[in-house]
Amino acid sequence: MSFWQDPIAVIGQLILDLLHSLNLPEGWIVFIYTLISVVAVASFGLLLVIFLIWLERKVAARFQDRVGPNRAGPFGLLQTFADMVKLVTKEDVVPEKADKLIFNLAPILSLIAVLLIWAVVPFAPGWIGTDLNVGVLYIAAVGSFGILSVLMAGWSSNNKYALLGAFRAVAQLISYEVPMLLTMMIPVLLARGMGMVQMVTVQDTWFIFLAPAAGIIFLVSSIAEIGRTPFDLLEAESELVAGYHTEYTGMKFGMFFAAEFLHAFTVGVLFAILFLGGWRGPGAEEIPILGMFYLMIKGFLGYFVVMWVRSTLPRIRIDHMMAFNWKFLTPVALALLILTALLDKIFAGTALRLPALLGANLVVLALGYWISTLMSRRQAKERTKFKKRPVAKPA
Amino acid sequence: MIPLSWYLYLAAGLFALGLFGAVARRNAVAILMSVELMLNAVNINLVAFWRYLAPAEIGGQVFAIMVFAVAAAEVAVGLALIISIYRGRKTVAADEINLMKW
Amino acid sequence: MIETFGMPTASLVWLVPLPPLLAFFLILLFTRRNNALSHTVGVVAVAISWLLGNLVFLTALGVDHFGEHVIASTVNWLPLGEGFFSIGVLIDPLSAVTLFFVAWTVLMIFIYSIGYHNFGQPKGDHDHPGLPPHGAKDHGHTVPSIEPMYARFFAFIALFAFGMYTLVVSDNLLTLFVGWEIMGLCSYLLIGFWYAKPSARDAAKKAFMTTRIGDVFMLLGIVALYSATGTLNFREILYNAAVLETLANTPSLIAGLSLAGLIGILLFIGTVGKSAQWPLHVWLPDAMEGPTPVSAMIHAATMVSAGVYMVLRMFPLLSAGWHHGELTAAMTIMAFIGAFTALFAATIAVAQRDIKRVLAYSTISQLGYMIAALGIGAYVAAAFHLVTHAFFKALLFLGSGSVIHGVEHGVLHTGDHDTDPQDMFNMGGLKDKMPVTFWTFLIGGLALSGFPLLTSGFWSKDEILADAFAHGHMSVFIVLALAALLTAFYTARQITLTFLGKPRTKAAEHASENVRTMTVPLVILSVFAIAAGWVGIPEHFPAIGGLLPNWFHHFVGSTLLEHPSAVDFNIVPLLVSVLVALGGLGLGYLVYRNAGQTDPLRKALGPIYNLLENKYYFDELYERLFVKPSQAFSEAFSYRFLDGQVIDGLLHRAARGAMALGGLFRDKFEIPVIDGVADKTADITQTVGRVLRHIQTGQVQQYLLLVALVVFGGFFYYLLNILQ
Amino acid sequence: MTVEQGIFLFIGFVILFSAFMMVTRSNLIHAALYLVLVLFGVAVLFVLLDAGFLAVVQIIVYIGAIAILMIFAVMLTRGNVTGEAISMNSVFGWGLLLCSLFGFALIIMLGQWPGAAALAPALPANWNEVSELGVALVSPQGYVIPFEVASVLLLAALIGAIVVARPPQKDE
Repeated sequence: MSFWQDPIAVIGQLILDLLHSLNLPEGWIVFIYTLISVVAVASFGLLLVIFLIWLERKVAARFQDRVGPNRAGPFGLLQTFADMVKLVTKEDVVPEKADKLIFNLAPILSLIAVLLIWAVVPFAPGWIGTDLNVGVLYIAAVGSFGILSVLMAGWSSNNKYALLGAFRAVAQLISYEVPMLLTMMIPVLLARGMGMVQMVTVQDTWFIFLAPAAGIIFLVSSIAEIGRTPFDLLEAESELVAGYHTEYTGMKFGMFFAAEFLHAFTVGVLFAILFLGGWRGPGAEEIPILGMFYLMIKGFLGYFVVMWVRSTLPRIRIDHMMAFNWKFLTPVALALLILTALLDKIFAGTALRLPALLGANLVVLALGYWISTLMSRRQAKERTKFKKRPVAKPA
Repeated sequence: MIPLSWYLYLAAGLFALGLFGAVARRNAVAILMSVELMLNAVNINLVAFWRYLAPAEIGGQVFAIMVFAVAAAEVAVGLALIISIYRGRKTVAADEINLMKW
Repeated sequence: MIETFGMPTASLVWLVPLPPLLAFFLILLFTRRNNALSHTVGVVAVAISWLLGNLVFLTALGVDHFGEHVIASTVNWLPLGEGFFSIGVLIDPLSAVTLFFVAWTVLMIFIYSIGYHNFGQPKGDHDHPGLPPHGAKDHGHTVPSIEPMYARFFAFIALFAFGMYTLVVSDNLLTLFVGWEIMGLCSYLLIGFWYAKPSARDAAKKAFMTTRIGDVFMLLGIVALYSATGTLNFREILYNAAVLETLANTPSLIAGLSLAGLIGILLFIGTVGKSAQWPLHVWLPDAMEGPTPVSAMIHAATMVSAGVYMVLRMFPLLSAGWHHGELTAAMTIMAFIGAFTALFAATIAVAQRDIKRVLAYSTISQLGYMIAALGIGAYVAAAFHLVTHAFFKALLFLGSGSVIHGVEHGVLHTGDHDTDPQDMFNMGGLKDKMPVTFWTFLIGGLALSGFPLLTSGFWSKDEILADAFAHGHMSVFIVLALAALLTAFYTARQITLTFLGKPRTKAAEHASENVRTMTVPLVILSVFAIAAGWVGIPEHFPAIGGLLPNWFHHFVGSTLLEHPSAVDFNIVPLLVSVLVALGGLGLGYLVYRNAGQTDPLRKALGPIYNLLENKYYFDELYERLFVKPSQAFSEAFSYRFLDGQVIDGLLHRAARGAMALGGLFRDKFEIPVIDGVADKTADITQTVGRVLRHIQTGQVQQYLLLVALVVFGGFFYYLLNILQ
Repeated sequence: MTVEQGIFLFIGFVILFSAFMMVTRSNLIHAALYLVLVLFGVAVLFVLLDAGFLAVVQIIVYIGAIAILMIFAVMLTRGNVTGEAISMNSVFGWGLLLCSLFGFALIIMLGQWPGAAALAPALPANWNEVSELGVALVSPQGYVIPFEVASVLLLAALIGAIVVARPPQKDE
């Protein structure tokens, strides 16, 4: 195993040797080693953000027929560093009546919530912060810190726009967590376990082929979870100024900002792990760094879809958004979960598993779509039943 | 290694604090929170007893999960009641909600 | 373990009955407002059952010596004192072929029902739930209108299918009985589907009550069997020579029968009710009040087949003690009732005008055939006829429904509502109007009358006759041959009157062919009506015997412990069956070739024709014999004497006595003692309450504090004990 | 002192301190956030007790749902958000006395119990908590009936909460 094939393992061994040479008790070695790997993963995530922001600006610019950042550095690569410097040097404003402690804690918690997810991301064979046996559930759990941070930020700002934004955000996040969790359970079912490493190693066929509908629903509800267009109601400028982080300036705003970008990419990576086979690809088992490369490619694929949707669709109305979640995504996800459980059990180990699951997914999606159009048509019909309301006429 | 008693002492303290909150706080939401403290103390005990006395039987964890379910139900209904009361009486102070007396 | 696609087949068998049940609940609870969705749910459900059933059947075909290696699975159901009552599924050769034909006919009937109930047509102007649709005005024409309770029909018939599947796959008499009774309920619901028609209501009640008589005896039989053997599982009783031997040799206390004979007869009475054998046949012709798919369901695929299926299942028990010499008591009774019913119903069928009633009596007659065949021990032949009959009779019923539907179309078109669209004498010449219906009906009719060589009915009927002849049951042979002659005759009569010649009414002139959903099932069933016979051609048959192996005999015969041997070929029964089939058909055609609005037989037969037309006055006889006396008895004895005199008198006396006693108690005991105590108690309570109410502050936390204090008090006491 | 003991002592301190702050703060939002801290600490304890699944569920259910709901309720019943003049009721002195007695009594009793010094035995080999728990929850030999009853209870609570919290409908 040379350094160029698996640098992480080599470095890890080095650190372990170093710790052993210090004659520490075994418990402390494990503790420190885990701490170092967690810090490493977190730093990787934070560094990634810098690149992500640049990438997003470039891609968004292309969608809008512009060039994007192109002055600082080659291809504008250094633009983000310049922005960082600006953010750090800006005045740090804290509103007079704000709840100072919570106000300062919120952005940190927001960033932590995203970084925590990276602890269980399997980058390549053997490259993982910690392989929890409840990995998928863990992702859902740390998501609740994100919600908490939004609520803290909105409330502590002592600003009605921020508070309203936080309310909206929390309602949206909690609602969309339901279909997201349900569809995350489908790969869990298929993999027969919640561990992230196991999730990747069992994907001889990518789960997107076994559960395409679940993949789509997961991606859609994840977009809502990160609050991007068309679900960016939590920071609808025309209605709420800037939502829950209206009062934040400087690096605190930067933290929210970074958390959002990193979260968007995290969604892509999670999508890649749950549905696109994670780091798997030709030769990845032997040369872990290739696996890392594959994972990043797949993650960017998901991230690109998120950006694409963002650049294409307009914002939707809040009641539509809620109705879409509760009346379409959630029932369909539930049906999918039940159906997948049944079919996967029935056809386990047979050649029919793939076609049966694929077919069931498509059927459920089609049925769900059909029923929802029927419902909306009926609603439209009922709406036209009402008498016309009096309209103010010019005198 | 941590002896069992540490967990039990911690849970006892947490329970006493929760009980105090439930008895003494005025705000109804705060009372509910205190009840959650007590439930958590119980959960610590359940899981600790499972781990130390009967790790082969999963019963302790199952009981903890039942407690989760009960807590969720309790908070949902409790908060609904509090909001309903607030709507009617514009207060959530437990000692002002005293119509049910002689 | 037998497997299909890597799954244990037994789990597939468990799943077979479930989709229709689900469909029933889905339709009733959710989709009943939406007709298209409802029938989609229903048809998809039975299609799944059909698929599963056929998968199971095909799997069974692939197993060597399937009779010994059956598909079976049991689960514990009712905990009894020691052990469990287990229920389960069992697919042996007999149930496999039954599953096969049930799956096909049921699916066809479902598809057919879509067209029959006028799906896609407008709503009728005066249609009312509980009445058949009257037609709707559409661009000035009257067109058929959709059934008002369309969705409900599919729900009921799906439940019906569930009952039948349950019955077929069960491995014990109890679940079989459950399926049996579900079908009883469904036939009640479906015969009375148009409940606003008094005749339909009466028919439903009649069917329910009549079959109930049989069911009570059957339940007695089941109980007797359980108490005798301690199990109801087929394989534990019927494939266990020791148990059968014991049952056959244990005398029962009734009429000198052995226990096996008694139980067999009791169970057979159930079949008499369900399969409409004489003397409990009266309900089946009246059941024609229901929609035609129901008739097909009841008469071909499911309910009456269920009766025969049950006796086929119980055949080892019925024949316990039979060593190919003397027939057992149960078998004798079956042979007698079956043969008699076969002839008796065939004679009635000759004089019926209603196209469906002819088929109804024909069904009774054919079931008599099967029962008689079983009675003389021709097990395989009976099963074979059950299968072929299911196909061609389903075909005939659906065909007759198609005819009626076509003529109704004519009735709507001409507006002449006095024409009865079911009366064959109002038809004629429909051959050109409804070609598909004609050809398929013709195939079904030929199969029913046993047209030689080609049709399935010939092979199965011939096998029964050959069996009767070979084993020397000459009386049965002659009666059945006569019945076959009559069968061919009335079939020819029916086809001639309906399809050949010239239209006798305006309505018949304007009849038209039906939609695809109705004709396609007919075509598919007619394929089976012909081809189903080819799997059972005797090996010693001249010329074509042995071209195809006699698969059916080997397959179904292996169900029994002792495989029945094929009978040797004999030319006499063959000649007889060819002769009666062709003769009956020819005669029928000749007589009815030029018939007008009246039956030419009426003149020829005179009073006998009246007798036949009125079904030997059986309904009237039952009315006199059972209904009227029981009414009179209830009126005179139960109501006037028992209720009015004895019970009321006793009650009045008792009441007066109680009043007197009550007065005494009130004055001497209640007022001074009880009231006094009660008042004192109330006073004390009030005083205590006045004191104690001070602790009810209305503040929930103070209560909590008190509770905690009490708990802590107990706790503290305990603590003191520890510390000491 | 091992790592585990260190973590335990730290977390135990956090839990008790936060619980104390929670029951004494008059600012309800702060109280709720301290509650979150307590709940998180308990989750960490679960991890120490090798009950990782419970820890994650604790975070999802308590922090993700219950605590958020509490904060919502506090904000919806506004007026008392930024602190009440009096956060304790009139009998809080009695409560304090009783609860401290209660706590001390518990601690004394635990001190008397010899079993409390037990150390954790090793977990069975090939221990898979999640699948053990899953099987126990749905097997008829395990806890399937309590599990189903709990699901019905949750459904009833859900419907009940909606019915209770709905604003009264006009003219229906």
